[in-house]
Amino acid sequence: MDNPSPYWFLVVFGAVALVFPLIPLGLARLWFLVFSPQKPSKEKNAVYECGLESKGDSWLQMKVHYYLYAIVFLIVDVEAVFLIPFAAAYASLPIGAIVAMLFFVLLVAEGLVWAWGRGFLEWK
Amino acid sequence: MLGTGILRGLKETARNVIGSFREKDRLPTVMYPEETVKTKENFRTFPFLVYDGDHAMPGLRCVSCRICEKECPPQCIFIIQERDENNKAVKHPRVFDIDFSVCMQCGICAEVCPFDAIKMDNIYELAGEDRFTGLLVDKHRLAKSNHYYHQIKPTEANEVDGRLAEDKRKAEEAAKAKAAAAAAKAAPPPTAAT
Amino acid sequence: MESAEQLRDRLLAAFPEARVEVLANPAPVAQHSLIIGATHAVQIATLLRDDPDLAFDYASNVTGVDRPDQEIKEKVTVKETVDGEEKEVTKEVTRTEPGYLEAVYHLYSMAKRHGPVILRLRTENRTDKVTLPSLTPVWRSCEFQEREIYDLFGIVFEDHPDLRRLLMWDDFEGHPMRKDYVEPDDYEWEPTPHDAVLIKAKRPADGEEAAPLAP
Amino acid sequence: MTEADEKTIQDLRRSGILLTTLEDLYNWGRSNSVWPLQFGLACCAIEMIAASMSRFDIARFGSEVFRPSPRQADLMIVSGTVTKKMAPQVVRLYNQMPEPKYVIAMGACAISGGPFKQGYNVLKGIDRYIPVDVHIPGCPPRPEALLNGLMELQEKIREQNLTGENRPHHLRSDVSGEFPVPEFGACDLEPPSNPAVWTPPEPIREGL
Amino acid sequence: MIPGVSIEEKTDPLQGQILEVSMGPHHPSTHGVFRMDVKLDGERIVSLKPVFGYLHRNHEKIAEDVSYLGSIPYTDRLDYLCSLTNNWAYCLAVEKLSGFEIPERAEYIRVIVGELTRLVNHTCLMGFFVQDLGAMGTPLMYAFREREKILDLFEGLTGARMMCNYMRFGGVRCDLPVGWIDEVKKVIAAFPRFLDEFESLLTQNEILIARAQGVGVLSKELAINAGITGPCLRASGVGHDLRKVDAYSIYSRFDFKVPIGAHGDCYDRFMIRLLEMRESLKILDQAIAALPSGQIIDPKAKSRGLRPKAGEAYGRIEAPKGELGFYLISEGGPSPYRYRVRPPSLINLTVLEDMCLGGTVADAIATLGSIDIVLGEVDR
Repeated sequence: MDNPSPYWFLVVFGAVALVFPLIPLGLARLWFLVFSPQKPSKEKNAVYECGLESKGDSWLQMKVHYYLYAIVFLIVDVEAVFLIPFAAAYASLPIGAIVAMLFFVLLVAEGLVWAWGRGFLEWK
Repeated sequence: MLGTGILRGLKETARNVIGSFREKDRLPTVMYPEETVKTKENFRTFPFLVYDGDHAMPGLRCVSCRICEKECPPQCIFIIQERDENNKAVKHPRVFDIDFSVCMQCGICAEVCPFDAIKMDNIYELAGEDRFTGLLVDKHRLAKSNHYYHQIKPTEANEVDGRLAEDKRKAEEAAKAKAAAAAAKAAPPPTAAT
Repeated sequence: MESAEQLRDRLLAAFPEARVEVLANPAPVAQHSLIIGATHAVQIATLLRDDPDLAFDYASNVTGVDRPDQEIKEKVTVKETVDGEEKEVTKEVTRTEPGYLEAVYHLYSMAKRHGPVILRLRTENRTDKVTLPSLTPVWRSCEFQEREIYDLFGIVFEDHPDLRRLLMWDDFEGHPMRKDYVEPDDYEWEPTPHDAVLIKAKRPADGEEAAPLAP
Repeated sequence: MTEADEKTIQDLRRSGILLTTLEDLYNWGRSNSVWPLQFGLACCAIEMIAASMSRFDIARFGSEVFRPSPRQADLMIVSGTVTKKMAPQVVRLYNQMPEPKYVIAMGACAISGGPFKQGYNVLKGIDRYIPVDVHIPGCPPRPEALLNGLMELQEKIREQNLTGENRPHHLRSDVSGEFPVPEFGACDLEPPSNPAVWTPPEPIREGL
Repeated sequence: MIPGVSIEEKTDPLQGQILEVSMGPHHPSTHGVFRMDVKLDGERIVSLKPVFGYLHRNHEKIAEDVSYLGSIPYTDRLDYLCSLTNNWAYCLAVEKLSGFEIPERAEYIRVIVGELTRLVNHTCLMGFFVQDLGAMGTPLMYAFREREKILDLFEGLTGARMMCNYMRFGGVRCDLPVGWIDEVKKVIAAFPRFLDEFESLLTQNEILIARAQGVGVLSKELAINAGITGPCLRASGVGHDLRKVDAYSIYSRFDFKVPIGAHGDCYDRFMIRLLEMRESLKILDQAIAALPSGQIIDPKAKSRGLRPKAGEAYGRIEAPKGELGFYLISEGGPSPYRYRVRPPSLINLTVLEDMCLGGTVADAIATLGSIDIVLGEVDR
């Protein structure tokens, strides 16, 4: 391995990223097996509702109005994903690229301002 | 302008942070096991039986009149009077139990006791594991000397001792007066008889 | 502030066939109360609240009181023919007075700042006829207090917005604040029992015999 | 762990070398970070809050994090009167706590019903349904008494051993940590007490 | 009902279903074991039914078995944040029942400790209220630091921090220890500085203003009709303070003002308590200045074995939470025939649903915090 291929560091990072969480989980699993056994039971896993027996289930339909928040969040989140590579390399980019990205950001911002104006974000 | 209120609040917390290095008042923490808060003299927790002299049982002031047992609101005092061999009541409690797990530390027993036999202590480190025997305190554990009473509550103890001495003196005078009167009554009949 | 008698006359003037009596209170504070019949209670209450110069707009306290049946020993002089001739004889007669449940209302006026008018509503007896008209439609502050009286004494209040047990759990039976209520005894470990607790400690839990008493 | 070993460990520790066993490390970690459940019932709860405030500072014992949900708590401080209407909730909360869990009965009411013992709606002590580790008498006990009780509990945790016969029940697979939740009966809880936990000695009746 | 918020089951799926949840006995923000069965439409509250009884300790049944003197320590445990005003209300009722006169010095001592208790209660409340709004810990730490100073005074005088058991029928149990009054003067002198700090920390805070103003509004008519008393009533604009209305004890000798709010929302209730503490400080200054010497208990008064003649009496005082009343019926026996406590916290909760309907869950927590309930008094 006189000249390691440039992608070798990805493999090392992947291995370390994998091993670091697995060691404590493995130790915890070992600890459960040797010392303190897991004893799940119906009473222990009962739904906690302020000490009472919870009647009725919490899986129910929420108001449809809340999907608007999801959509606005989705748009801004996807925009952030596009911005990350741009932010990493924008120093070496020509001015045209910056203007294009500015145009993209303003477009999404305008959408957000419109939603805010129309009162979609009012918590009715 | 938005935010001035929060800034003013931050100024207050900053004043407290910096002040805690300078003013004693802003750093009130008492490091419990090493240093403890000096409890006031009147502070009361659980009752204890006072005994004079240095032997607990003979010197016990309690004459088991059971007034405190009747007056105790949660009824956590239990007294059985001592009876000597021919079943005559003796002014001494054979059993004097207080259930510390029920006692509400109100001090009414010390207030109503006519013989100043039960006073309020200021011990509070009684955490334990067993409830049944650990917190049912019998008279041997309850009895503490008058000297101890003077240590924990000097002013109250002196006042109580003053009152007891006063009563003893009055009792002796009354006894002397009665003895003198009896002697006077006994003296005249022989003169009248001759 | 008018005295109880003036108030009674005013109420009788307004409702001639209602039952309004004054119950004297011998305590030094002399807060006399008015016994109100159940039929006209709500109208009397609305009159007390809406009358401009009475203006009792604030029901401060609503209390339940349990009066069990009482045996009253009376000396009764009775004419009896004792072996042939007529003779006055005073005889001991024990008459049991029927018990009742009572709801006591203390009314104050915030507008005129004057003192308590005490209304007493009584049920016929303690067993089946225990209903009283609820004054919650007149004063909202009676809502929880009437629910508590229903829970602890058992007075059923008609047209109370939501008459449920306030303090005890819903399927609790019996009314604990009554004088003849016997509470469950879980008195096994009683290291300091005397008088009241001793009686309860010695009482055999339903079925099993008394706690073993050492001689 | 003979006397000599103890002395050598002390000397080594003084010179900066720390020798310990897995058990000591395990118990040292657990005993110094006992997270109490935020569970205030009555007057003793105010003294518990006062103990967590700046003057008595329960944070110096590692317990200032009062967890609202039983899932993240390992100590339940029963501070206040447990009434019969509240008892099923207390036992259900105890069951929902993860396994190494301890109970401090703070105040006369939690130990034995205290001054309200003769009430028809008052449970005469929480140790009728759940095992109690430390009793703190007082009505209410001073905040220092609560800290003293907490130190007593920490001492008890440090002495628990990891293996062997008398290891604590959270390390044994045969002992379940849950206790049956009482139901509301006609005038009392059904069952009035849990015989597995509540074993009172013979009542003293001598001389009655 | 609030327009737009309907309770019957929603048929239109777009509107979502009603979630029934109980903010139950064990809840971080219910000031003890108080339960609210709440129906939620999204985050809006559609119905709120309070459930009581989790701390029902049968105080009134026990009081019928215990002697009159024996009930005094039980009154400490009613509203366990202000034990001395509970004692005062009970002793006032028994004094009305049996007609004892209270010597001057005892009246002044009662006013001093009563107003100190009001300071303790209001500091505790402001700490808990702001903690309910999310200010985790800091204001509560400052509030409890001041409370500890006053508890040290109570410990020096009565022997216990929280359960003082200090007042007797016809006066007080023991006289002021040597040097106690100077300590009180020191604490009172330092108190305005704490109030200024607390005021500048909180009252202008934008978050508190946004969370508390306009939340849980209580109208004046509903407040009077529902029997609301204390700071909650005065925040709605009704100037009803028993210290002025009944002028019981010797409150007529002190000049102090009664702060009255305008909007009846959470912010007003919070500010009213802040202003009331300043008034209490004024009363304390005047009471300490005019403290006479002399007897501390009416010599005719019996505390042990008291058997008042048959009769009944209703005594009420302005406790920090509202009008605390004791209604005693005596048949001449050693213990009262009927012993009733008029709990201000329970009756102030009558309007909790009216204030919270239509608001969000967080506003309900803020409203409950501003009403200031203590479960020992609610459930008795």
